[in-house]
Amino acid sequence: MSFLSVEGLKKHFGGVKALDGVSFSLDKGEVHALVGENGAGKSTLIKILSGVFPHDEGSISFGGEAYQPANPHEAKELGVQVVHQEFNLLDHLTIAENVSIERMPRSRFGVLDRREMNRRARMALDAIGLTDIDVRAPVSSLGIAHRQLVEISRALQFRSKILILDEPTATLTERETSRLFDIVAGIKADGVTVVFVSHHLEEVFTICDRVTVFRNGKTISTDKIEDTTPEGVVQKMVGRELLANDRVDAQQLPKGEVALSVKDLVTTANPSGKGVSLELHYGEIVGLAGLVGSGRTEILRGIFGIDPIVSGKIFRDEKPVRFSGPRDAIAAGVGFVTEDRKDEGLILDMPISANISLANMGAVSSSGLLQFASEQRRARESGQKLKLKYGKLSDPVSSLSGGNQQKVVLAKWLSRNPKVLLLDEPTRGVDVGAKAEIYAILKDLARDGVSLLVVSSEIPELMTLADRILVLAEHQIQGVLTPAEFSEENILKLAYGQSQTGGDKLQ
Amino acid sequence: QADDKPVVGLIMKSLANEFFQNMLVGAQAHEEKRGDYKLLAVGMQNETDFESQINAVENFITQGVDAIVVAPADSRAMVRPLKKAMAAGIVVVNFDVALDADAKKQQNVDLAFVGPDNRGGAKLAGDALGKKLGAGGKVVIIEGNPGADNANERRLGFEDSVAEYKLDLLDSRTAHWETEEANTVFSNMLTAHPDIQGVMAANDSMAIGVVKALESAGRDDIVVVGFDNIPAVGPMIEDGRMLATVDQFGTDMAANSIDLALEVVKGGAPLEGWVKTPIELVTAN
Amino acid sequence: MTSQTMTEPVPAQARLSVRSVLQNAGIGLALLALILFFSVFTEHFLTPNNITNILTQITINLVLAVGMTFVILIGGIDLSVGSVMAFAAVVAGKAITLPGFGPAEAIALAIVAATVTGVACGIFNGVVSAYWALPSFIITLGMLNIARGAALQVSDAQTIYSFPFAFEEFGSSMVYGVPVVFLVALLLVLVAWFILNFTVFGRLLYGIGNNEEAVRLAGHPVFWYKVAAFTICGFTAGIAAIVYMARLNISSPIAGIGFELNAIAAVIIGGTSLSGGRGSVIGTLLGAFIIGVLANGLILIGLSDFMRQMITGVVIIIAVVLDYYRAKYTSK
Amino acid sequence: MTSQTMTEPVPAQARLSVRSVLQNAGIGLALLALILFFSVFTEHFLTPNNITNILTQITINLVLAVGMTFVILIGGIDLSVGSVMAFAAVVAGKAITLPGFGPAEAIALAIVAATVTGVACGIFNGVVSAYWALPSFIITLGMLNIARGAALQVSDAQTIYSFPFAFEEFGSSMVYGVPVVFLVALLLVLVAWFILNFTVFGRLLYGIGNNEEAVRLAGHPVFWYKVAAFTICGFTAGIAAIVYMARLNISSPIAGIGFELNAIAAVIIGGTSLSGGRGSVIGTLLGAFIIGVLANGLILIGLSDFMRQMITGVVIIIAVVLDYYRAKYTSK
Ligand SMILES: Nc1ncnc2c1ncn2[C@@H]1O[C@H](COP(=O)(O)OP(=O)(O)OP(=O)(O)O)[C@@H](O)[C@H]1O
Ligand SMILES: Nc1ncnc2c1ncn2[C@@H]1O[C@H](COP(=O)(O)OP(=O)(O)OP(=O)(O)O)[C@@H](O)[C@H]1O
Ligand SMILES: [Mg+2]
Ligand SMILES: [Mg+2]
Repeated sequence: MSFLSVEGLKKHFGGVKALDGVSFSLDKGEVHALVGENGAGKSTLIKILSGVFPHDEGSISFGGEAYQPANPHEAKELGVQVVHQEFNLLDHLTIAENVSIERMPRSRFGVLDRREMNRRARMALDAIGLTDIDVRAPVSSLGIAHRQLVEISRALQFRSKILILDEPTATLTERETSRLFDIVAGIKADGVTVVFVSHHLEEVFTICDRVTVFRNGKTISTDKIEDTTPEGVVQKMVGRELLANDRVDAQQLPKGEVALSVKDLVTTANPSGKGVSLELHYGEIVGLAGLVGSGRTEILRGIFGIDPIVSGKIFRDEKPVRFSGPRDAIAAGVGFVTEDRKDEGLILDMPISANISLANMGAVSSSGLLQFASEQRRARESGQKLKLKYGKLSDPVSSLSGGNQQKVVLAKWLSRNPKVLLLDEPTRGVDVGAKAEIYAILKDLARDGVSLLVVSSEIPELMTLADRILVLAEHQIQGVLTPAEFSEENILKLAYGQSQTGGDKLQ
Repeated sequence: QADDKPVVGLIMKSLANEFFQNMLVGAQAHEEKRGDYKLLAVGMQNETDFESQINAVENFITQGVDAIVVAPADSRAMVRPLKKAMAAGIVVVNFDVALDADAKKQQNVDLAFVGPDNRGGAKLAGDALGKKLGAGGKVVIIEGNPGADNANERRLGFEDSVAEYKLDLLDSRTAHWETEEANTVFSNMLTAHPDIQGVMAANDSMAIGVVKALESAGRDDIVVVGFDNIPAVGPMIEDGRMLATVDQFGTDMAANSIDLALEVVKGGAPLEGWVKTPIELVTAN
Repeated sequence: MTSQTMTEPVPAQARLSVRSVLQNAGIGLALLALILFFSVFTEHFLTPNNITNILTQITINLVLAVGMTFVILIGGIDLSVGSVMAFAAVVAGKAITLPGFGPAEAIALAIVAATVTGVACGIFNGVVSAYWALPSFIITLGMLNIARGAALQVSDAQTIYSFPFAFEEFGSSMVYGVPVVFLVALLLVLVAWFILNFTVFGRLLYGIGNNEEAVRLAGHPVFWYKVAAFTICGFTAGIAAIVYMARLNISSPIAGIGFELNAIAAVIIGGTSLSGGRGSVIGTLLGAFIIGVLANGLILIGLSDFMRQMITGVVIIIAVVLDYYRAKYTSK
Repeated sequence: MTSQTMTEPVPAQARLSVRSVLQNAGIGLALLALILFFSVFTEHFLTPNNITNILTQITINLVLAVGMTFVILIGGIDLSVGSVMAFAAVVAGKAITLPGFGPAEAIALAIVAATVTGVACGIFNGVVSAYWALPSFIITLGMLNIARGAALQVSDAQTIYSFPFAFEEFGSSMVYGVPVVFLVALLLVLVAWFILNFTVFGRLLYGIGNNEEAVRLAGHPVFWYKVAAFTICGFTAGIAAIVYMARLNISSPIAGIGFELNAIAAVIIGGTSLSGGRGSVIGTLLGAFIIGVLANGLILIGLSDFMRQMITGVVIIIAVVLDYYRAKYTSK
């Protein structure tokens, strides 16, 4: 029955044992979830299965035969398709070219058949609901969620035996996610096996048949979904009872003074020309909700002085300020956890400790000279505080799992003790345990009087964290919700731009 | 040509070489003095940039100059474009380096040469060294750019002296006309052959590098000769750090060639054969 | 998702092309400015003869720059093209002057010899740098030395000459005042343009320069594509050798010194990114024209050599600065 | 993998150095192999005199390569160093031969003139390429032409000579057989090493080469850091000019042609990545030694010029291939 099985698989990178005895099997036509904390080894297993690199020990059999693909091409030939966790798109090429990258259609004489290529891309994108995107535009013109969808559609266009999706939903909002689930259900019905990685257990329990739990490079268990519960899975993942989150602390803290406010802000990235206004108080967490591309990131970038401001004003402690660049914003006590950790947040080749001190070099140096001891100490402390999982502080950040990389970004800004912290998708790709930890940290910050503005595509996240949620659509704030009004329905209604109905208008 | 003065196109090699820079200055002074012609002068980007000389010939044909006076960077490559110029009715004078005889024959070009005897000049310097060292003297040659005609001629001239004075040629290497490279290359040659007694450098820039290498090595028993007589070697010859160099009177060479060209332009008889220009061995006092 | 500026009536591709035309036009404008300037300030610049001269003079650089475009697009660089050209010319020169062949055979032999030599050097560059994932800068710097040494060794540092008359003929023949060798270069540009834009191979080269790992993960043999790019560059160095021989009627072992920088400059001035993945061979064509027009015009204008060299540097810088503002303006 | 291996007794930085020593040892092994080879196969290689020669001969390249390391670390390149060196030497030569100064003043004047010239060119390179985010390859190629033209213009293409005796003295003086000019270069290496490893500035240069945007978003003035890197490179070109003058006792406007490639080669052979962010100046030191030892040894061994050039190319390639295997081996 099981047509792919993995036995005692091991893989190490230098001193890091990424896989330390992994065994599991896939049945034909099932949707099989892999879950585990950040760095548990899920992506590593997937890369071995897809021929990116070989394993050290153990065996894999696929369709009754020994399976050890030498390269991605061979794996694809054998019917294994993957959507990797990291983006693998070619920014400068068109969407159609990206969709067809594995096998571009040729007409006679090996000439590229653009018409056919565009047609296929159109079909592939339509299938996943991206009907309003021009396939001839370069990928660089897409937002992060659209890119993810393009990658998924690329993998979906082939009839594969096994389709592996490594955290496909991390960058998607609910709508795309449910669309994806419909598609997964469809191909499952065709007898394709789907491997699904996610840190969202509710997703796992929605579409998966079985779930395998990873911990520290080992497989702990495989269960039928109906035989287990989310709580049980979490417990296996972390190896302990997860501390109950004290987030039902409904006791509303009194709002502090206004820490930062924005009046009619229009940046160069905002095509609508109508400004955005908002206020952040000390000790408050404000959520910023909206669909992909609704303009959340651009507000944060505008405030932080990255994108030039066309019109509008920013006030810090009620005093007008001009941030001509991140430097000014930081000097005014503002921090910004960016959305794209790879491109904007981290210096991947540099040590963990160096990344943590990047925004606060003053604290780890004196008269321009680095103080390694203090840098190490500070890095170790923030590592402990955020429960960072790493080998050595001198390892490059690139050796960390995605979730742990995200924690490093957070640590970098926390080390500055910002008064105002802007966060763009702060828990993207972070496992449940770590997410809870990050929530606790953010709540603590608010309690200490920091003012936080959180952008997230996960509505539950905003509902847990925020004291207020602003909803954005078409670069405009459509409304503001108080905790009493928090519900997915309310938020989505505003986010779809039906601003006339429901929700109080802002100010 | 507005004022009907004949136009002379002067094509030199790299003006970054002070020999040609001085020549240009000489030619410009000459234009001033004579006042009856217009001078257009071009050099090339670097020694090996033959194409820009050919481009220059083509540009001069385009501009319809009356005469082209050219110091060819390559004795073979220039034959054909110059033939084109002659076919366009332009008076061509070849100076400094003679066009290759075989190549001329093949292209059916008959063109006189105005200039010094590079090989003979090098032999003058080589002979001075030979006389000083006597038979069996151990010498090395520092060559110019391999593949460059004047480098070739000068090497041949040195080799003539080696044969005539029965010198012992230990090594022969290029330093691409350049002081720093000559310094390095010669230092290493000296390590390999500590018994060197004499050095023939194909130009003075390299001779300077050799002299400095000798100073660093603390050797004052090795005799150096150069070529070109640039001002910087004056003091070295004066105080005996160099034995001799060779002066080709480059400053006048272009000017003299221009005179000859204008002669022909005005209806004089075409030049023939080799119009030799003076060379002189320069030694102390 | 709903949002998005869905009000776009023009298909993106159309706008893309317009933009990419403007992209090239940017550097084209700098070229136009140069041409205008020299037309006004010199007497002979726009004469048919001078235009012929310019076309002849940019040919070799253009040929080399076409191959260089492939290598730079995949994020590599080839410093060896000048030396490889000289080596190929010397080998071809030896071949063409072999006794006992008729002119046609001798010429054919030379063409084969030059391209085979160029291709062999290109394959070496590609295989060594791609197989071990080594910086092509240093590998081709090694090849620069190897090929130059080989050229000098094979020719014994002598200029090789006396080629068949038909060869010369070809080197200096014109079609309506356009040098045939320039037409050869133009043909190469067109073929390269076609390959880069209309074949799977070409698109994957862009892809490799953009994100090599992604192309590898998509199952393509990236190694061979990279080797192919370097091979093409070696091939064009071989073609350049033939053009050189036909034009100068000699083979010199010291030809082509510094040509690599000129070729790279043409590619980069033409808007191709040194980090790979972006650019076009049409840009390269314009870049080669800028360099050629500048060299020609500054001589016509009668500047001293040293001033000319300085101005060349200044204009190169101004061209890319202008291009920056053009890009900024058109992206608005 | 097991979480929080907090049991690390050695501070990360120290271990980093061990690894970086191994990193460099890789290319160091290639160097050792070369030295061994030449010691066995030539008579004079390991003599004190020859060692002195080698040290003298690598000095200029080493000085240039130190500055080049800064520029390459931020992901740039500087093709102008050879020309800028010549320009600085010519300006300093003019200064030092000004009438009416005593030797000490003249020398001081020359040193100031050379470094100021170098620094000015570096600032230009840095400001233009960083302000408009233009490829430094093309900007410094422009500067290559500008500085060379300026050097020729200022000197009127004449070699400048007759410097004060004390200057020569300095150029040829030794400390226990080690040339003082080499000690100057070594001092530069040490200072650079210190800056790159122990200062915030150095750390951020690595960061910029790695991910410029991340450094910018962390609030650092990336523009000024980039300008600083190019300025340092210009500064070392000025120092190289002084070394050149002291060693040869002349200033030549055609000095330093092609030096940029040698300096870049030293940096890359030394393991610094051309795309920036990774490498070390100690590697550069070893890279410069490899190039210098090779040039010296191949002459001692009596190879002909052409063979020597070919072998140089081959050895450069072999060195980086060896380094590949070393890196592979040590990372296991
Ligand atoms: N190329 C690599 N070099 C060194 N270490 C690596 C490399 N790739 C992965 N690792 C390490 O292997 C371990 C497993 O990583 P992996 O990416 O498989 O985790 P994951 O379960 O996918 O985590 P996440 O949920 O955060 O994506 C981690 O400790 C990671 O740091
Ligand atoms: N580099 C870019 N080029 C072109 N359009 C862009 C670019 N970046 C963003 N946009 C567009 O600007 C709009 C706002 O983008 P923004 O990133 O602020 O949205 P967001 O709500 O943060 O969504 P996301 O989830 O994608 O981050 C979107 O229409 C997006 O497609
Ligand atoms: Mg993963
Ligand atoms: Mg966003």
